[in-house]
Amino acid sequence: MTEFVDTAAEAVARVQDGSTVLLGGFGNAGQPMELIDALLESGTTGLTVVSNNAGQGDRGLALLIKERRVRKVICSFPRQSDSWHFDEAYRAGDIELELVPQGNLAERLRAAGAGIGAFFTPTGYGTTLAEGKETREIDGRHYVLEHPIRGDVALIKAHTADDAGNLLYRKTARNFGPVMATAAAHTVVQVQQRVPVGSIDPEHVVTPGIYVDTVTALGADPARPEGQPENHPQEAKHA
Amino acid sequence: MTEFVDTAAEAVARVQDGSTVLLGGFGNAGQPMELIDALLESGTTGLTVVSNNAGQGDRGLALLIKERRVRKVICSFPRQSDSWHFDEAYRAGDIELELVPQGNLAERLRAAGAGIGAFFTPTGYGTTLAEGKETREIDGRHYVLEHPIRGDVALIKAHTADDAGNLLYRKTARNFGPVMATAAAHTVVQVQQRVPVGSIDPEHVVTPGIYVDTVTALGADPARPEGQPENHPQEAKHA
Amino acid sequence: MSTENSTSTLSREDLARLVAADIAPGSYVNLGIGQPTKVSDHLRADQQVTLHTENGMLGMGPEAHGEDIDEELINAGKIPVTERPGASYFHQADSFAIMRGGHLDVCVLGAFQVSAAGDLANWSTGAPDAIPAVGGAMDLAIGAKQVFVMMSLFAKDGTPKIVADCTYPLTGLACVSRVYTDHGVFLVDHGEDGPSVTLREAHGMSPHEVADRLDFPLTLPAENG
Amino acid sequence: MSTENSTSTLSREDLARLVAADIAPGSYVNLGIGQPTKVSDHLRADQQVTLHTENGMLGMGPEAHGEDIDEELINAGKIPVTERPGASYFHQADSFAIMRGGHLDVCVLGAFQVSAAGDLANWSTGAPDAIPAVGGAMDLAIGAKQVFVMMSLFAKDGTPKIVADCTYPLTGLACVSRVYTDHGVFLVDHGEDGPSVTLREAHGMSPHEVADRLDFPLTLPAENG
Repeated sequence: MTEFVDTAAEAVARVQDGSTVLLGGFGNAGQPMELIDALLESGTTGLTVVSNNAGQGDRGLALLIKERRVRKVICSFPRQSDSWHFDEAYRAGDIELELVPQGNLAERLRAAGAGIGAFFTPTGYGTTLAEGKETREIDGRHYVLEHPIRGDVALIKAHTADDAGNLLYRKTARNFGPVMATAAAHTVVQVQQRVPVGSIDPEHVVTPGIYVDTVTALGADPARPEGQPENHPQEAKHA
Repeated sequence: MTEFVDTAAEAVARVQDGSTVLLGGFGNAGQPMELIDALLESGTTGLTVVSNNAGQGDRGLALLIKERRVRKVICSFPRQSDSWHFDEAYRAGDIELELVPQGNLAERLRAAGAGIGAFFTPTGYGTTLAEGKETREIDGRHYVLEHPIRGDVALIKAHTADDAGNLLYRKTARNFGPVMATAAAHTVVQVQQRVPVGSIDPEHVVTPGIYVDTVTALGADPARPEGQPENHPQEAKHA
Repeated sequence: MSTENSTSTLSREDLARLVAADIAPGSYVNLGIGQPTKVSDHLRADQQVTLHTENGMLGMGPEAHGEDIDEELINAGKIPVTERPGASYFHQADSFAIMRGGHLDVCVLGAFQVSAAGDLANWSTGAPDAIPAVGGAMDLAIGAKQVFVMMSLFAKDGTPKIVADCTYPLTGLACVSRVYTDHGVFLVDHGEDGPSVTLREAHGMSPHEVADRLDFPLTLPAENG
Repeated sequence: MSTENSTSTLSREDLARLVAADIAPGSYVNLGIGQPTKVSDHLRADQQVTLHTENGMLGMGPEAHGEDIDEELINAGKIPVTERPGASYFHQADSFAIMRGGHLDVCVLGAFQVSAAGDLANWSTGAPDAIPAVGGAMDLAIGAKQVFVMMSLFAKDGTPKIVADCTYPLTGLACVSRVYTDHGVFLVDHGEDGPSVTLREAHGMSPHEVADRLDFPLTLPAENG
């Protein structure tokens, strides 16, 4: 059952020193900035973070890395033009990196959520990223065996949650959210708005409430003033 | 790119003698009755049919089996109170049966669509349905290795298609449609209505047009008179 | 009806009521076809239980009647049902990911046999002339956090259906958590020292009488042990 | 610009135009970060090409400017983009299923090197002090029905970038279908008798001059063969 809490600080209380945290977002889109800020405040450290990137600029995950709260990153694309905090931590030997092709990252998270023990993927076969991994030829194609990635806690961002915890996302900010929600023992979501049960058409639910443990509604996002309603999901307009 | 054809007969023209056909539906819900009727008319035979059930009563797949067009059924639940045509064909030795647990059936279809070579599933481990299959213990749990099921053609039912082939389904008639659409070389869909591009909110698309090759719009379904608009997807009402 | 030992056996209705009362508030639950379906009649609104049906829905409501019948809104038994506020629809692979991934709190199933190790046999009698059909049984057996079985303790010929080893074809290994029967409720503990079965309460016979009829070591309730 | 042999090399704009013209009408296409992005400028509306971006969208439109910029609508290069009518959004696992499952018709990528067997090296220079980053490169390489590479034929030091064997770390094996370069277009045939590379057209040098600069057997265009 989904619990609703008033503050991001309460929402991230489940994260402990040494936790594996699945962190939504592709770049800044879909990254749960307010939950990460609360995590910074909380002082939690020694984290393993699973995320597509390793932080951009001076926001979100980049700050967690700057503050040396992250022991290890499992991601596909750490190095970017503005990933200076990761770059510095990595060159200083302060952070461990497991590099995973993006599709394998997504599929390994899905496998964790779907109870799949391991799967054969063609991605990465014959490359250094598959070194040491089991391979197999199936019907003339070569595959690498990959295993699930499970999280203790997932921190993700969605747009709307109803009282049953059903989630709607917004545009390409959806990215890893729905998959990570299934892959963690406890899923925490920051949303812009909470709506009553019945406000979301059951045909449109992207993440069913069964995957959602804790929600905090932040209200209006300063980056998305109310003057842009046409960019919001349909249900949001009706609510 | 999605092509639209006027009749169910044209829509099933891709199915050839000996084809493997993925047939949507859980019971009669989501079963593409009009496409199956056209397949009956076409005389195509020697089919391998992948479907959850093996036909109910005297409609759809049950009639294909009655007419001995189906050489083999891959399904999870053939025997039902009204599966008399399958029962008769099976007892007469006229049809081969591969029994697959329902979740493995769905996941094997998904694997075919997602380019996964094989996967370890806990379902069926230690049972007669896993006899002869490779097994493995991973993190203390036992799994069976299962392989993809691909179709030459998928025949499915959806509610609405836009001109780009994007699909909306209706309630539990969604079932196998979205998965089968990804798993066949050619996907054929019968829908109740076709709407212009732009009529479906991109957040609500269930099956993107990339998976949809041929669509035929049947118009009103006699089983769902227009007097019940509240049961239709939201976009259908707006179109 | 009490949950203590009683001198009369439990009816099917009693069993359904007992199972419903044992489901924790806020649980996500899948009720198997047949006897388990009756459990929904005894779930209280304040339990806020969400029902899953494996053909692609969370938030399933009661059976539909009359004008509410919609052949595109059915349960796993292909019975027309209704939709609760807060429901959601999803495709078959996503629906079974919910089960296989261990996201359901409780699954309630019928059975032919359960073993003392919690093995379940509920999909096939193994009769040589039978046409086999498995559906979602094997996924349900291994998927939920807790699997409750509802059945009679004895077959028509008087032999027990909780056994040392199943003789019917298996549905899943070491997957059953509890067995609700007319003669009592059995808890299966999957501990590190191996599985054990405890009788929580007996009905229609004494705990010792129950133990005498079974061919494996049964742990009796503390007050009788 | 013609698709026949010419005496001047192709500019990056020429290459983008050439690739765009070679994409079949109605195709689903993923354009990699960097040079391949330019291809979209040359796709005609009547080609009805649908663009995929691996961060979760089909039906991506051109780059967004001014008031249209929305930080939740970006492409794989994290550039704000727009939405075309008929677009759809999906999550990351579904997005990569589209690629891995072979549903895209064409993927256009940049490269450091391509081998005569169609091996692709485009994600890492292998420099010992570099911080590695792969993103979706390996998925894109093996996923699409056809993989087109856009790059210069020669490195700054004059060595060819189509080689017998890649010396840079590989992205994928035997995955490239065509290589579009300033000096010509190369078709990689993955036939049953092993791979072979054919020069479709040469620019800025003769077909024989191109062949002389490469360290593997190149099949020349029919009219020069």
